[in-house]
Amino acid sequence: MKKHVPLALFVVIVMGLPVLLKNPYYIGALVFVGIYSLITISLSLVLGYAGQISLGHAAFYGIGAYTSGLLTTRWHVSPWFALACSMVITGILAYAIGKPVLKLRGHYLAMATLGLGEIVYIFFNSAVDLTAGPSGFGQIPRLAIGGLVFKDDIRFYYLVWFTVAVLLALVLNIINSRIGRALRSIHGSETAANAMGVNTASYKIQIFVFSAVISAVAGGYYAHFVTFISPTTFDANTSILLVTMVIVGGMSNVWGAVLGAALLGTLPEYLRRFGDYDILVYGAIMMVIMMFAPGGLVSLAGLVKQKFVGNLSREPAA
Amino acid sequence: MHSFSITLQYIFTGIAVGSIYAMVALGFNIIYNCTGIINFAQGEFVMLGGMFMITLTTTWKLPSLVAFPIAVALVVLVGVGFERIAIHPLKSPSVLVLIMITIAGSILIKGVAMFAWGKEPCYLPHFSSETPINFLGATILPQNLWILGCLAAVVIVLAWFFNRTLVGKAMRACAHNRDAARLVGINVKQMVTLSFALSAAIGAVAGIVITPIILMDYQRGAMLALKGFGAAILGGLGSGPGAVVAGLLIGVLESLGAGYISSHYKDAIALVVLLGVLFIRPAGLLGSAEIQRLKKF
Amino acid sequence: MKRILAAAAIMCLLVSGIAFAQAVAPEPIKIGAVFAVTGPASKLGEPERNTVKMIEAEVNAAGGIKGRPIEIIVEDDGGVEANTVNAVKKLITNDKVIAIVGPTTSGASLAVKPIAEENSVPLVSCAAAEKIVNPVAKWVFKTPQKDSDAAIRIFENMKSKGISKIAIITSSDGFGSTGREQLKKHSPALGIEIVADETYAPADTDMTAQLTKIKASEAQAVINWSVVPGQVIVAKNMRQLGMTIPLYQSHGFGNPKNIQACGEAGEGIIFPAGRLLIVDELGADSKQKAVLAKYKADYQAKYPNDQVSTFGGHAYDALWLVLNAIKAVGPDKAKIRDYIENTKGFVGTGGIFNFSAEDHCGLDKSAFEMQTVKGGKFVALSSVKEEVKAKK
Amino acid sequence: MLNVEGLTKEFGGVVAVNDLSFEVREKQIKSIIGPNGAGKTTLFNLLTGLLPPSRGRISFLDTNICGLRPHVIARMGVSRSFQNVEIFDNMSILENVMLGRHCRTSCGAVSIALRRRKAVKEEALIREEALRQIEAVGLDADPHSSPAALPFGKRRLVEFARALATSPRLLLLDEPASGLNMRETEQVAQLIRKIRDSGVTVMLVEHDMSVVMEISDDVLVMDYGTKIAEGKPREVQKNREVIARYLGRSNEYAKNPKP
Repeated sequence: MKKHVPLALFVVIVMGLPVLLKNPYYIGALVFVGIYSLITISLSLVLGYAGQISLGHAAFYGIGAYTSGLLTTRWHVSPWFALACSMVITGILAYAIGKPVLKLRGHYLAMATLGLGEIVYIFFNSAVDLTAGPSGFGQIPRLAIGGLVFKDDIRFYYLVWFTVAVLLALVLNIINSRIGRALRSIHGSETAANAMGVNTASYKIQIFVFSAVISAVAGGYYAHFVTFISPTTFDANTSILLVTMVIVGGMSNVWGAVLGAALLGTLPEYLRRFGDYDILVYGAIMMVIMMFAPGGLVSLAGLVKQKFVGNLSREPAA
Repeated sequence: MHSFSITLQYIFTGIAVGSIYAMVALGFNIIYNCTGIINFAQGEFVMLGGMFMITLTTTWKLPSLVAFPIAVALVVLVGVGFERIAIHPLKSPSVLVLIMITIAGSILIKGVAMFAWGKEPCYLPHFSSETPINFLGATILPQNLWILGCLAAVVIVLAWFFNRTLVGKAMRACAHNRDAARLVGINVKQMVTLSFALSAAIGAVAGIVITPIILMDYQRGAMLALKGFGAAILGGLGSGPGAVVAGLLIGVLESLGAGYISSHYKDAIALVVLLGVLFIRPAGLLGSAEIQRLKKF
Repeated sequence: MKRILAAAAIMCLLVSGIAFAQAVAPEPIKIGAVFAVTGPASKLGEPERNTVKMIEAEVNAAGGIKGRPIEIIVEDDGGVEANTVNAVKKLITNDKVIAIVGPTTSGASLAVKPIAEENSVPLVSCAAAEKIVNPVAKWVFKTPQKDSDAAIRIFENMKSKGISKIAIITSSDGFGSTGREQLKKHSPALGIEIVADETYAPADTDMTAQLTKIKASEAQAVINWSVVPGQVIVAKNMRQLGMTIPLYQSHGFGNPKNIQACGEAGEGIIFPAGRLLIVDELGADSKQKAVLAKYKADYQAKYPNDQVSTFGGHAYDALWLVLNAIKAVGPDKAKIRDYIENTKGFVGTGGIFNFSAEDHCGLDKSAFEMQTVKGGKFVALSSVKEEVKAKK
Repeated sequence: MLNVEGLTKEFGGVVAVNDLSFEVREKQIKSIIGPNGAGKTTLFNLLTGLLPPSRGRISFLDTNICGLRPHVIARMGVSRSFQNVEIFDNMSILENVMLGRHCRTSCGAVSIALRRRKAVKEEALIREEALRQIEAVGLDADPHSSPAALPFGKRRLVEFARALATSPRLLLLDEPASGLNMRETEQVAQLIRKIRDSGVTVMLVEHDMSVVMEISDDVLVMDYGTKIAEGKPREVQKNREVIARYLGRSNEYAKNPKP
């Protein structure tokens, strides 16, 4: 039962935050954190667990957003059905892309995924007749369940964070299972994992497709929340930002992914008061975290826990 | 215009652009060989080279010949300082953490440059005349020849350094096997610092020669780094000749793609070729799978 | 325990002191501004931010509006649309601003259009895309001239020279692509045929490949549409290729630094722009002369290291539209909106604005003056023609 | 149970394993010996499917396993240890061993994610079996700690436990005694016997002749990828060619036992 404590605590915090922060602006900012969290949680499985770097996840985020946005605005498909379509389409594309690309390793994999992300970005920009090009398109309808339209920030907040909580529950179950161990074994040593009977190629592609599909959900949420999308939201900078969130949070732990998304997702808000200097403060914060907590923010949390609670925890070291 | 001259013009353009990518890729390779990381601040070194040169020649009114080495030295200082402050003190960092630190470093350098030189693109006069040189109906600027010349000079100096000097050989030893290098008495950490100095210098040279053509602003580095990274990967990480060949190849592909297929998709065309090559040769054109160290993240 | 009590007492005093101090001073009128002060569009966002800060100081030095000072809260969105959305929400719900100036870029403006609508806050964008005000949204206005008018002015000038076949080359970002759209949309009506349609990425360093293609086509002129360094590189590359056909640029070319960067290659470039750049040439009969001269002089005095540009001018117009409304009807969102919508004959840096329920841009093609580069300076094209005539 | 016929592996022009044929019978300990570069580790990589053979046939339990992918071969009951000990430092000791059960368990992502009873039960069984194997190899370390800090000998035991957790029919051990001190070597030798006695067939590559001679039922001597001799330890020891080619240089090996 002890396993469920962090998740329960998380749900309580998520439920309670809007009560504490009555201001819709904070809620709105937290919606974006939730959207990022969806991607970073699934990306941490690819990056932190299976050890496969992807610098192209903004592409899946974008494909999700564009599919959902285009289906609803152009062909007037219902938003939920459009969201489902975007998951299927992204999944198929991710499979087609992942099959050859995941044979590459290390920096080569990084470049290949970065390149694929760029190709998708160029497509968003250049296929003007379909995507409306660089200037983007708006008037994307909002999500609704029956009469409940997710039009204000608070409703969307609960929708997004409910999804995050469900994803977390599923992912936490998976990482402490034979599949979670199989993923980590790929990171540890692909050869040994293979020899121990883990079908590494298959797991790599499965987890890649899974995280792409979740990114598509995040993209769909973004499209239906902001109601306007343009290619710049899904460029290489976003891909790098997502990976940075995972690593700054702590890539060997899904909670780190949420922490990283929360920190880097809200940092621009705190840094506004610095005016132009925000870029310097942002860089400095990132550098200091990576220099002094190479394991990410969760490793700091771990240190604090050790100091105050002692080493009681029997949670497996991830 | 004759169709032959048109093709020739595309190739000239491709070589002119590609030689820039090649120089950035060379900078990537030197640090990669020594540390196994991709230094994402490499593009910022290029940007700084151009920016320092602009300040030295336009504000301080120094003659180009004097300003050139000073600008390079200043960038080397930045490179070494960055390594000493952010990378040297770390005990046994993972590759991914180091990459993140270089990304943070690039953001910081970009920010400082924004304050130092403002947000508008800055301009540097061409080294020699701006009159284009005509060759069989295609034209090329004298500055493009300067770039090619600098690329050749950098390649020759690097070849000499790594094959003929003791320090160069020590750096190659680090690239091959760090532990063994340490055992024979090579100060590996010093070599890492040196690799940052060297690639900062190459970046600076690249930045100085290309600024007259491309203009320089504080955000220029990112795109150059991206293309250079592509070239380094296509050539095979760590391979000097690979970087040069791949840089030129990407440049020519972009140019031919823009000319004969579609300028909207020219970058995509080059990337598709890059991916195609990687699917057939997972370690790049001139990289060998056996030598490629499978760095873990 | 005593210490804690003492500390608490001091805190209470301090807080009440601050509260008291605030109660005494008249509460400022809060206006929000969202600009891309960092990021890819920062060279646009910078003069915009500088301009609104300058006006804030000026208005407050003159005693504010009806005794109340104004406070302009500038937010930087870094050109990231999610940040713009957050920033606008912050301004509306946290700072409770009564109007918003900006954002800088078209994408960001379109992203926050629904937010201004839902929260009923007047928003005056400084971005170019026509989609911002077409379809008309009740609460959203914009100050830069219309892309379509720029395209039409260019085409009219071409027609007068007997040019009918042209090539266009645009950057693949928001500014370039909306321009490309308008050029393609309006060319048939004016009898102009686009024989080559090329693009380049905003960070590209060389466009000779695209221009070689154009050179081989039948184009009699080239139009480049971008705000990135590409607009300089295109001019230089054309010179390198020995292309002698005229080069037209968009209104994004209106920055004196471009002339310096282009060098000789810049001579003879023709482009439509507001009259800010040629203010010294304007005759006394020009209604805009006073406004433009004052803005230019003030800006140059306050920011000696920066050169005045049309982008800052857009923010100048946007903010003054709002301030004039507040002066007339007081700090009430709905009344400000109505006032702006009914503004007629407002003389701004971009032109003379006449808003209506159907037109939330307020400028027509007369806001543009065709200009050219001559002797390293921007000059009105009409004056060049007159000179030529005089010589004859 | 294992039948190798005409097995050949070429790297470019270099022949690492050359037309090798041999047989391993059920429940025996078969040692492969030979100088460095004789192709022993390559042979193991071929047998476990990590490398595809150039020519030849490997049949395991009367099934041709040539060209099968390593995880399939593992599932058929071939497990191994590595010369340099490849355990996963990003997992605890227990998880390392639990991973060994991977190929013997089957719950899919859906039932695991939803914590179906089947999955929870299976996970408990995995844990039980893993703990049993840790005890069986005699590893006295906190199973929840990271293996990264363990001394080399214990790391090897973790690897043994992980290999055993796959319930192998055939276990390939690549230099199980290298890098161990005398006491540890003795322990390992005993462990290998115990494994054999529990019904697992063992193949090992080893340089330590005392271990080989002590525990092997059968010895195969390789050099330059070819078989030189095969037979009982005593027979092989007497084989003239072996003495000339291999044991004659044993002094050299004594000085420099590690590759």
